[in-house]
Amino acid sequence: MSDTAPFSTDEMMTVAAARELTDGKVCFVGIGLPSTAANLARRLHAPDLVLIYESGAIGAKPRTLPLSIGDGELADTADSVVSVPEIFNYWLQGGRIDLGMLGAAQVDRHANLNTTVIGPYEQPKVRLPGAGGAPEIAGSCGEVIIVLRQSTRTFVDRLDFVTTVGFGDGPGHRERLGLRGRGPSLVVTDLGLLRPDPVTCELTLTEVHPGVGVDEVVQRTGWPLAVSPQLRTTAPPTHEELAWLRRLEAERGTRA
Amino acid sequence: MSDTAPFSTDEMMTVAAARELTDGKVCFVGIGLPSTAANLARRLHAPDLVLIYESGAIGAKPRTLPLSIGDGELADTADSVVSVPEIFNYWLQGGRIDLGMLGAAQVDRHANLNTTVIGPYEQPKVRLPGAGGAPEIAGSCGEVIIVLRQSTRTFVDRLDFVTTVGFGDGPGHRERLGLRGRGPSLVVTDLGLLRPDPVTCELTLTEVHPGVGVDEVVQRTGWPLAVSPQLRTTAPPTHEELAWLRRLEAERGTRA
Amino acid sequence: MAELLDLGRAIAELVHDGDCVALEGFTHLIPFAAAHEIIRQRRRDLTLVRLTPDLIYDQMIGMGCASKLVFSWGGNPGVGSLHRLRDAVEHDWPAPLEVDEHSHAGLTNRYVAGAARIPFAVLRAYVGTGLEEVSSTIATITCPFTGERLTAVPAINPDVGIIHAQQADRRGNVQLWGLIGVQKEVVLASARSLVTVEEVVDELTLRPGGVVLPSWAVSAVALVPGGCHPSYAAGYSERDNGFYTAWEPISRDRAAFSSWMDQHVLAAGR
Amino acid sequence: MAELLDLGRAIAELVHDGDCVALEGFTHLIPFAAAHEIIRQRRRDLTLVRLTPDLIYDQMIGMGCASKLVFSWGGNPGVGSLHRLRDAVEHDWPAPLEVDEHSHAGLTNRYVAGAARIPFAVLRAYVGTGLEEVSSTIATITCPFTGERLTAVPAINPDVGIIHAQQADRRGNVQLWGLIGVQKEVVLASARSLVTVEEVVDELTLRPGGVVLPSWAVSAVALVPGGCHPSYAAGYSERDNGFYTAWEPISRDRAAFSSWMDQHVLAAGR
Repeated sequence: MSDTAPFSTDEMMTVAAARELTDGKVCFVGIGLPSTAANLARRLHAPDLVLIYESGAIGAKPRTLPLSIGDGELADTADSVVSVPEIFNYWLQGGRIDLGMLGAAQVDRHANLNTTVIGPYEQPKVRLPGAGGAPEIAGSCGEVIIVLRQSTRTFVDRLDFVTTVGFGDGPGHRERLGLRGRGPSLVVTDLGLLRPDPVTCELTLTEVHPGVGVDEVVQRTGWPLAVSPQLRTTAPPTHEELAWLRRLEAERGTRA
Repeated sequence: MSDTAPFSTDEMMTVAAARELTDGKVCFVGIGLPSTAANLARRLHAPDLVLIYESGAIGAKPRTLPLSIGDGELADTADSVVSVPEIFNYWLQGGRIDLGMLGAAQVDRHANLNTTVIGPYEQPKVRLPGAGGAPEIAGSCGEVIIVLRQSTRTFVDRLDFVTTVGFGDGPGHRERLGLRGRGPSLVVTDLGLLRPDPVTCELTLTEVHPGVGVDEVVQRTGWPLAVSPQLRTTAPPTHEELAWLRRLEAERGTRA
Repeated sequence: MAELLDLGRAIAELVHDGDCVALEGFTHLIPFAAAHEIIRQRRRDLTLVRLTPDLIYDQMIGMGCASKLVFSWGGNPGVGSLHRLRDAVEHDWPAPLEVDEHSHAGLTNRYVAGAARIPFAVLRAYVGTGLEEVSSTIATITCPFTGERLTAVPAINPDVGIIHAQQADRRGNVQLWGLIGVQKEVVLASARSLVTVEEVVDELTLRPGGVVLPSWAVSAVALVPGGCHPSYAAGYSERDNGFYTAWEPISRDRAAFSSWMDQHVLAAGR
Repeated sequence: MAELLDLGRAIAELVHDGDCVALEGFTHLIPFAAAHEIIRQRRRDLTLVRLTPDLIYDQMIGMGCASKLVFSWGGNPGVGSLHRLRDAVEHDWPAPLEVDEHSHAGLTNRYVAGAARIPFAVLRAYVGTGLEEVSSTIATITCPFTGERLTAVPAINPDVGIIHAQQADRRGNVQLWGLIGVQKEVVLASARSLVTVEEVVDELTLRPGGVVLPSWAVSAVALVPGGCHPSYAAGYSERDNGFYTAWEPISRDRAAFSSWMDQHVLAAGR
């Protein structure tokens, strides 16, 4: 890492997610890290990435990072603004979105997600925000990228609640449920990248971020983590990636 | 009729229909006589009549009579222009229309309508235009006015095809079918006005137009026609009604 | 991304014999030029879908392009019959025409379900009518919450959806305004789509009432000024009402029709 | 025709104890002033419906207006939790809160069915999730044409729908623009409706992206400039992002919350 500047784990996560967003893809973007990653990709290698926000903005090209999913900047710069019913029925359910990005409070080995409750549903220890767009984003987008910090609290053997289906109980389950998208293709964490095994659908560590040991990742996973025999190290953020990311963050919420 | 100008049977029909359109009502308007009657009513006693065209114009205030249901004049003068799905789902099915006007090739004693075929369906003698908006207009509008010329070809004992349900086979049938509007309230013909009997739902002659005999109406009806004991004569078109109607007709299709 | 193609190439690439094709536009923005190109390219055995067949399908049916028609109101608006449509249904000329017949509400919802990629739509329609009896595309469905019985109609997903719009930009984004009909639904319900436009502009400026279709949701755009005549494009042309009246005697007679089509449509391709 | 009323009278006439009330607006145009008036008038036992409860329902729940919440995402966007919502669900403070929980797609379609006055909507949703198991408002439905299994959700028809818009004219016609959310659906799904507006103008001029609700489809209009703060009205105000951040410590503590509401909401009515 001699020729790279110091970077934070959040920066590594954002850059790793952005790299997956190839030019021309149509992305369903939530606020926070997904929106930052998508807009970073637009500045770098994917100028024609199409950003769709569930608030109704299609083809938004925000000049600065929005602070909420409903910022005026998104409507002002969109190719088209439509109603929320239209976004969900014609565009998401219509199968027109290549890629969605989701966060979660918990993920399991088959990339199912919980954003509903910690503890029992009827008497929750923590009431989480709930489903939002996630179940149908995971059902209908061509693929889904999941982003969350890795710990035994978040990478759990058994979800407290299944809000969103990744691969369900494993191979063939999505097909049996009639889910149309291919499901999660990547999980980005502060420690590395995990991808579903093509046969078992189980999340497998394929990359560790620079300076992270495999043992640490295994310890911070609530199930016996599969590790790819071809485990690689994530390329650290380049100077250009970091410069654009920091500029975007610094200008967040300002009007261009 | 000494103080009235001569008038045609079409003029009498249009004026009689217009008189039923009371101010403030929301009307689903088809092209031709219904559109003429609605715009005549707007010029006379109903300046706040709300005109809805199935092409998507809500609150159209055409300055001259449109020639088609999709004239630009309708969009240009509307309070709101919406998609055709929205017109049918949110506005018509949504139960927001007080009154619809329909024509037909055939009507029966229970005010059911045929606009599909003359002769058998699979080998029609005459292929008529079909349903258009009629079945759902008759189902969902608060009430429906039917306008057609009266003869044994049009007032038939048995429809060749039931395109649109008026009162079905009689009392209670609309309710059994789950139709939400009250159904036909008036049939306007070139000979007079017919209204459904409140008990039997059978069309009953309640007014004859000036100069028309009851015998003539009975002869030009394909079933034994019920005649109201309180049969009246339609008031002839007033000078004002005729003047406005003729001005509207003369200016039809011109841009204001 | 939508390709900017000339009309002949767009039809050749997108429309094949046997396809289900919907050319939409409710009085406004009817894509006549695209229909004429389909006629010139002698497409056969098409299933034609359209709320109001209008003169555009009268011409295609009379020229033998169609084996099936899905529709809800088949007349010459304000004038009278569609004689070519009637001749096909009543006398199998020039070929038999199978009919799948709906109301506007029903057919509209079939497009809506198609655009939303669900296999059916639910509405209050058809109950008590003969349409229920003669149609295989009308069914009863029961609400799982209230037990109420409603009507279901199957989604329509045409192979090709064709509309006319006012503008596209050079990247293929499309804008239409005025009466917008079911145009968005048809494009989104179809596997492939073509938009003919009055004008290609450097950049779209959103109009009041404007509907924008992003380039990546459209297969091809073709510049065809006046491509909706005798219909009209708000802001560009007026409806040629005289043509609709003149069509009555032309279409009433098989020979007059064939001669008119030969002279005004087929000759344009020579 | 919509009556032009002052906000206090509009809430008094339209919103009753025990009503099902939806105050909508997706980040943009959230009708905070109407919510505050409901709080001041001490309405109780409301069923509150909203895609994103946001600060507006955090305040109403914390002030004891609600006995039930129908929602799909309950967070402080970009900041964290809705602490009053959590406190009600986790600790029954100030009262127990029944929850009917959906996804955005599902709840949106419940409004769509409500606006279209059919008892349910069909979509691809929820299959395999725990939501199916805990909810009585999610059911399976089979396509009568293909046999495919999909999801049905029941219509929502609130007693009152409340939205904020940019403009009304003196006759009560309403225009909103920018992100339009589910506002039209909520007004049309509801038995009664109230629109608070930034401005009353002599005549509405249709804007690009403008949605118009005719006066006769709305029960009442109230002029409340700034009535969506800390949300925003495109063309009139900017979102007060600082308020959303400041709400976190206020709402985290019961006493701080009560004191803030007393000072900033209840006091405004004295």
